[in-house]
Amino acid sequence: MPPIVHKSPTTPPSLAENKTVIDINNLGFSYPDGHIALKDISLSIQTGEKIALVGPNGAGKSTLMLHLNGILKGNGDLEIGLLPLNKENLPVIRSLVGLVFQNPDDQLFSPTVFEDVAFGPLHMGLDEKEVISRVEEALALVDMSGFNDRLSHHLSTGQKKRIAIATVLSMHPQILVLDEPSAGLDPRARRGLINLLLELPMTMLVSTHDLRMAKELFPRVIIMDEGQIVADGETATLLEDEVLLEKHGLEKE
Amino acid sequence: MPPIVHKSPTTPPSLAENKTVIDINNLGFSYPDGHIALKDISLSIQTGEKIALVGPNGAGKSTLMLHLNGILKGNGDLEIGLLPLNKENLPVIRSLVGLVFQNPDDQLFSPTVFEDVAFGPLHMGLDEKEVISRVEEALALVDMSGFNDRLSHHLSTGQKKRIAIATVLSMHPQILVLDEPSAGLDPRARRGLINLLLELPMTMLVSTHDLRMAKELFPRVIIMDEGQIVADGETATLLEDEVLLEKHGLEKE
Amino acid sequence: MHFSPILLHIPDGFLSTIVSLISWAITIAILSVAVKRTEKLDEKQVPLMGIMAAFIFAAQMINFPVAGGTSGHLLGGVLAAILLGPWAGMLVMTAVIGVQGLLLQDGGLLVMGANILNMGLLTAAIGFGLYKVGDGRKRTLKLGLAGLGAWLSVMAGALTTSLQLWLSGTARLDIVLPAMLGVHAVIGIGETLITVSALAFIFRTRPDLLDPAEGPARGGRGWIFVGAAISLFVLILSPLASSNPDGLERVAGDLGFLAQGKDAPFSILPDYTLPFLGEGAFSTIAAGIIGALVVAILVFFIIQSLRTAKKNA
Amino acid sequence: MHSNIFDRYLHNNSSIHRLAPQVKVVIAILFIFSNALLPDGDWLSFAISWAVILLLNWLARLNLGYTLKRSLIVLPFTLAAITALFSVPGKTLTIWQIGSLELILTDAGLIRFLSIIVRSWLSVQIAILLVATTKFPDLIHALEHLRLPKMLVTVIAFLYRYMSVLTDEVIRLMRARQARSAVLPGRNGGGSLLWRARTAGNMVGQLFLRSYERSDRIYHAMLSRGYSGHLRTLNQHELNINDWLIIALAFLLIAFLQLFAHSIG
Ligand SMILES: Nc1ncnc2c1ncn2[C@@H]1O[C@H](COP(=O)(O)OP(=O)(O)OP(=O)(O)O)[C@@H](O)[C@H]1O
Ligand SMILES: Nc1ncnc2c1ncn2[C@@H]1O[C@H](COP(=O)(O)OP(=O)(O)OP(=O)(O)O)[C@@H](O)[C@H]1O
Ligand SMILES: [Mg+2]
Ligand SMILES: [Mg+2]
Repeated sequence: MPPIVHKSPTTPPSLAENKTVIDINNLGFSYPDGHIALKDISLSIQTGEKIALVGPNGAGKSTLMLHLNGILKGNGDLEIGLLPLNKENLPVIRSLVGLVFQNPDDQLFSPTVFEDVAFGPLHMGLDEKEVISRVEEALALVDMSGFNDRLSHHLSTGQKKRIAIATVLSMHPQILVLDEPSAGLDPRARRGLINLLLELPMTMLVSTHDLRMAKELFPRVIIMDEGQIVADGETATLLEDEVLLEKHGLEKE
Repeated sequence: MPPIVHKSPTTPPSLAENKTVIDINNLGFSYPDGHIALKDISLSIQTGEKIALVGPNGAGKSTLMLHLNGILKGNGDLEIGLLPLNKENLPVIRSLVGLVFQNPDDQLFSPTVFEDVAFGPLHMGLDEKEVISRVEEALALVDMSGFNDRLSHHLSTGQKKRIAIATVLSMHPQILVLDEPSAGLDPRARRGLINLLLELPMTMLVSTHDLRMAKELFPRVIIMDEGQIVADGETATLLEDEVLLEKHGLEKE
Repeated sequence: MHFSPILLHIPDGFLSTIVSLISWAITIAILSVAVKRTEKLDEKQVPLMGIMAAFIFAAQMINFPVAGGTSGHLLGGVLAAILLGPWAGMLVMTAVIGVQGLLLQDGGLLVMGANILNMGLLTAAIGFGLYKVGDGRKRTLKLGLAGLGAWLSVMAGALTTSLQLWLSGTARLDIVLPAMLGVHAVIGIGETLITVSALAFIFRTRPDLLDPAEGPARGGRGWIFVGAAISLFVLILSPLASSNPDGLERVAGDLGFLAQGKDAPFSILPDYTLPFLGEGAFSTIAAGIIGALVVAILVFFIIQSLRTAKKNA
Repeated sequence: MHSNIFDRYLHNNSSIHRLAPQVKVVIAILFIFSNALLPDGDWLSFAISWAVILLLNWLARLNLGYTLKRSLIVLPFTLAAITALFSVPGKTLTIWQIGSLELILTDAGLIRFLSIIVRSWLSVQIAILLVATTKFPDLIHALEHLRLPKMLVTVIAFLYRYMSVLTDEVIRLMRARQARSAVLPGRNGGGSLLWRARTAGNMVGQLFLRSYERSDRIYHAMLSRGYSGHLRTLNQHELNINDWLIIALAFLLIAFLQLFAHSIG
């Protein structure tokens, strides 16, 4: 598997120089029906870090992730790549952050797999040849080469999941935010995903219920429960703390 | 957790007497776009068996399961509880087979959790009191009591998954068909699900990528790949066969 | 594959040219106002309208079994107008009907103006107008008004469709009108039930979207008059026309409308010739010239394609 | 399921497929217009029109069986035209008495009825030909070129984008209902009519909510992949001289057919 090469000049120069790539201060969020999903979240992530986000169902993991490229807007400060998250900066921030939703049906909206994976590169203004080569590359990375002409919404769940990941990889983002990427993948694909994530050089925040994967991949882990961050630290320490895990719906592997 | 008691006279008498509860002969199926998803599947399941259905993404597991209560219709013979699967028998067969879809969003269509879990019993023509007690019972089994009035649509993925299972348990089916029930569940909920499945007395066919769960729960395993059954036998034997597993996108745990 | 009440999707061929063109003219006039009005709104409104169009398109597939293999469906004009406002609702319905005609041949192209008018514009106007009466009132009243609007919208569609068929000389008014109104009085009940429960659902889950001040639906109180006028038109004309179609026929005859409509469809071209040509002899000459031109163009293409074939070889 | 039906023949690549979409739209509408103008009972002209349609079908390498089967979609509507049989004065063929209603079947009425059906049937085949040889995104593009208001075009484009997502959603909702629509032997299941209608209404509400909230997410997914208000396609279709000639040719052919029909008429 060839590592992704970032040849495009899309990076705002500031990003490479500075270390803090995501900075969240006192973020709170309630859904329109009044349900409070995030309470006073503060968090800072450095360039190149790989972090697992774990916690029980309903903890607020997906909600938090949806804030990272402005899909949800709570109260509090968010800075991505030194840019405050606001309307003007959104387009740039979105080219920095590649977000893969938990439900692949939310991610895929084009008729064919090719068009879905090509959508990002096309809209970034790349020329046709580059677009095609990026699509091939992304599909190869998720082991779905040859699916170009299949209809995205007529795939099995696991296949959709992989295409969803490819739609983001084809854009060469600086920060990857993946919401439960391994759910629904067969064991070999899960292994492939783990290898892929190990190889990719970018900053990563990945939510998962797969604590074995968390241990294998991510040096840092953040535990959420009931809309709050209840622990944040080294994976090796936190995921051995049975009392802590037990308290938050998790289990030691 | 109290075991489910089958007090209603719902069983067609034949079912209890006979041993073969699902009988599939030479089933084939192609999707309307021409994609062949099942080829010549033959399979027979006895009352009370608990079977895991495993295989790589796109193997045809979900497609097969959708045949078991007549949502998809392929070529070949299917008998459920001695009744041939045809239009007249469908309503009864649906009361025998409880099917939980892979994606919980596919399962839930009512505004509130209560209405969703009550739909099956209501449609079966049970009276109000019985319906209410069944809903309570089913919610308790999946550890979601008290969620009656929440909007199903506004739950986290894992919460939806549990409700999806409850919508079927409330119908007291004889046969449970679950498509990847543990995907997206947090570790504690996954443990709870395993305990629940251990306790329930009915026949079960469960597709999963979680081979550890398969080993723990199911004495028999069926391996599918490319629309065919490639192995069918004792879990203890098959899931130790590294060559076989490796060949079909699986991994020895 | 029928998504909505089939009898309102008129295919090509069933309306005369003149009726088709007049319907198009009315539709275009209304739509151009709708476009102007909605363009002023927030830019995010456009994708929202697109998605709501897809929603209506898909929602028309949802059915419920009634009896004997028949089932109830949604048409959706009223729902769209209540959720998005009358102008946006009209555009949404136009997109839906347009795509159904173009892509699924569910309704013709030349008659599309009539289909949009019957199923999209009238329904949205009635629905929103009646619903607007309930502004600031109790939820149950709003739901009731929406339900009434839903039923009337289907009846309005049936009424105008029958009239157009009759004016085109395709159907006899004394039979088609009572038949259409009768069938749609029942279909309208399905529309009402689905519209009301869908709205009730939205009131329970996202009341903010139905808030007249904050939600996406915008429209002034003037719509109440529009809604009332169309409702009256339906409520008065339907029984009148059903019981005494001859009367209507006479009125139309007096207005000279009927003669036009029922005449051979070629009547927009006077004297059965192309207007810029004179008598029969000219027609023959013209036909000759046209024939020659056709041959010339064909020869051009043949030579062209031979050339490209050679190039590729 | 839809995309299968919509895009059935698009992978063919005939000269008809390659025509600029706006040319095809203009010709299709001209042709349908021409059908509407053909006089009642002019079977010869109808036959010529059909021959042209068959020729185009053949040029486009379409499966005729499919086109014909699909053209039956107009059948149910013939019901609405049946009264034409009794509404045109002419030679009386038979008389039916239904209650107080006296229906006089005339030869002119019969001709009128059949002409309506034939016109409709020909026109729908033209429409089928159009969509079977033109990708829908190209059709949308054509509409834009034909001066349809930009906003309406964008709404249609979004409608098309989300159509399959939401129809699939509906199929899944209906599947979920179906899967639990069980009835116990000997019991009167199914619920009341009102309850069933309410369930359908709830599903519509559910669909609305999902569309609305998902639209937000997908819209953002599009934005985050660079969408800026205009859907891009790889090919633009500027008309060239050939296209104009083809339009002229079609126009002349139709004028010819009309002259022919009306001079013998
Ligand atoms: N659209 C919504 N409207 C209202 N409440 C919501 C909505 N989506 C989620 N919630 C609620 O917000 C809380 C957090 O949900 P979220 O989806 O972020 O959880 P999660 O940590 O991702 O869970 P899971 O592991 O199950 O995916 C939950 O209690 C959920 O019920
Ligand atoms: N609606 C559909 N139309 C066409 N092909 C489909 C459709 N749904 C699934 N398929 C194809 O049928 C095959 C079997 O799909 P199925 O969903 O049964 O796989 P699965 O074993 O459940 O996979 P997974 O583990 O990813 O859920 C796959 O190749 C898939 O692409
Ligand atoms: Mg989540
Ligand atoms: Mg599956």
